[in-house]
Amino acid sequence: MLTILYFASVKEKAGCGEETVRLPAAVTDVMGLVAWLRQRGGGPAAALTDLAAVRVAVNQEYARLDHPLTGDEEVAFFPPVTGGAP
Amino acid sequence: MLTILYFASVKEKAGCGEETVRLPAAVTDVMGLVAWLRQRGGGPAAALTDLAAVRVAVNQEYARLDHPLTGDEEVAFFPPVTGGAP
Amino acid sequence: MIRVQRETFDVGAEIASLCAGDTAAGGVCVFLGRVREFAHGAALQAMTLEHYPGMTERQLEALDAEAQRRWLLEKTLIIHRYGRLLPGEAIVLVVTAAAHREAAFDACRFLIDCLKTTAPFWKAEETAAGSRWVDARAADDAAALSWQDGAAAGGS
Amino acid sequence: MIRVQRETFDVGAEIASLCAGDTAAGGVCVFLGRVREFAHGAALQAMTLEHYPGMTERQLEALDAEAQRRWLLEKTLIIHRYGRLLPGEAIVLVVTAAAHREAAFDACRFLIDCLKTTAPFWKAEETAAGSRWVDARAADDAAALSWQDGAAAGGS
Repeated sequence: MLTILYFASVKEKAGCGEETVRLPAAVTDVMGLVAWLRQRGGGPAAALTDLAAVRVAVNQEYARLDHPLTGDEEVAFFPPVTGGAP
Repeated sequence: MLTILYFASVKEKAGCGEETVRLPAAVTDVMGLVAWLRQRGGGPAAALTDLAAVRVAVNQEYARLDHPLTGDEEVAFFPPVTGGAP
Repeated sequence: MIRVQRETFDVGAEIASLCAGDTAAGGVCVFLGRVREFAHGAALQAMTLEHYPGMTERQLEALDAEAQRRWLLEKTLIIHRYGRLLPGEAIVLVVTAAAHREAAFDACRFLIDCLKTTAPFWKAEETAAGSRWVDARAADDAAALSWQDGAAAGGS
Repeated sequence: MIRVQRETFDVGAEIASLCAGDTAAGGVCVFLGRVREFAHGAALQAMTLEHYPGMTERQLEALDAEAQRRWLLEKTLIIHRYGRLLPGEAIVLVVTAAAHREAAFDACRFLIDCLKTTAPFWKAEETAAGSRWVDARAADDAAALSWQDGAAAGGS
């Protein structure tokens, strides 16, 4: 099973912070997952409309859209980070 | 009266930390004072042999050798400073 | 050493404990980030920091390791808070201790610059107008980028 | 604010007191200089700092004013000790607080770099071989020079 996490403004748009899905066999990378979530509709589809404002991590490491997925990863979508101090 | 201060290694060579002198009329700047102290001999003369390793302050501000003196200043001679931290 | 925590920290105690018994670190550089009251024009009532538990620790550990690889450091410490914070409260602490001050300064600035663009924290600011997520600063990206080629000093 | 004193200082208390009630300073940069045990090969037993009372305060005040002129700073603090210090003891503390971290870092580094080449302090190191005056470091002159043309960042 694949765990999907959403954080901050992406979480607000997605309407949930975490979901677990069985990855369709046709989905083999992050871009495929995004396409599938967009097609599925709802909050997550809206949250992933503008990918320019979304960062991706796979298993808690930053990842690109062509990062391969086997179906048992932890994938996180979130906006550019704003921690630290002024 | 002119107050002359010596610090750190310059003080050790001079053999004293402070002296008060009446400036000869012919002495009109720091270089003249140095020349007069060298001619006078003793510890201060030895301390001022190598001016490359000596810094000068007049009335507690860094000064050059051509800084004018009227005879009632505080003149300090000391090595390059080494405060602060590593 | 890194820590991610909700509670505040005692800056003096952290520095003292890091340096206790150390006689090799001649230079200690500290950066303390605090919540400002007037962040973007409006008076801030509070700030809430959300983070990604697990990934945050990994990213901070990786930055810490990278700093130790780049500079000869005696000690390092990164503490980052999350949760709801009030104006004047501490957000983040970075301490680097090295034989000489140059390494301490460079490593401290590297850590805070890169932390800001890689550690998964997000700020929401509460003002009279409500709560809104803070956008990432382009200047922060530039500061972090300036370290990419092994640059010795951070962005201007 | 500047202080020249024989007694030690409490780093945490100084930072806390400087920042107390301040909600404008988002970034606080601190540099703490300490006595190292192995300074030039031999084990150091103690270090004695001589200074030029009066001129020291003037030089530190001038540096402080110059930093305030160059950067928008909320608070500044320079404390420098003199007298006999043991390995691990604090020598100097520089604290700069600004709205953003860039100004805090730059001003802090400017102050310690320039302090090292202009404030009239001289170190004598005591080892088993006796006491000797420390020579000025060429690297310190270079670091201070790097600030002369209004450069934004210190030497490497």
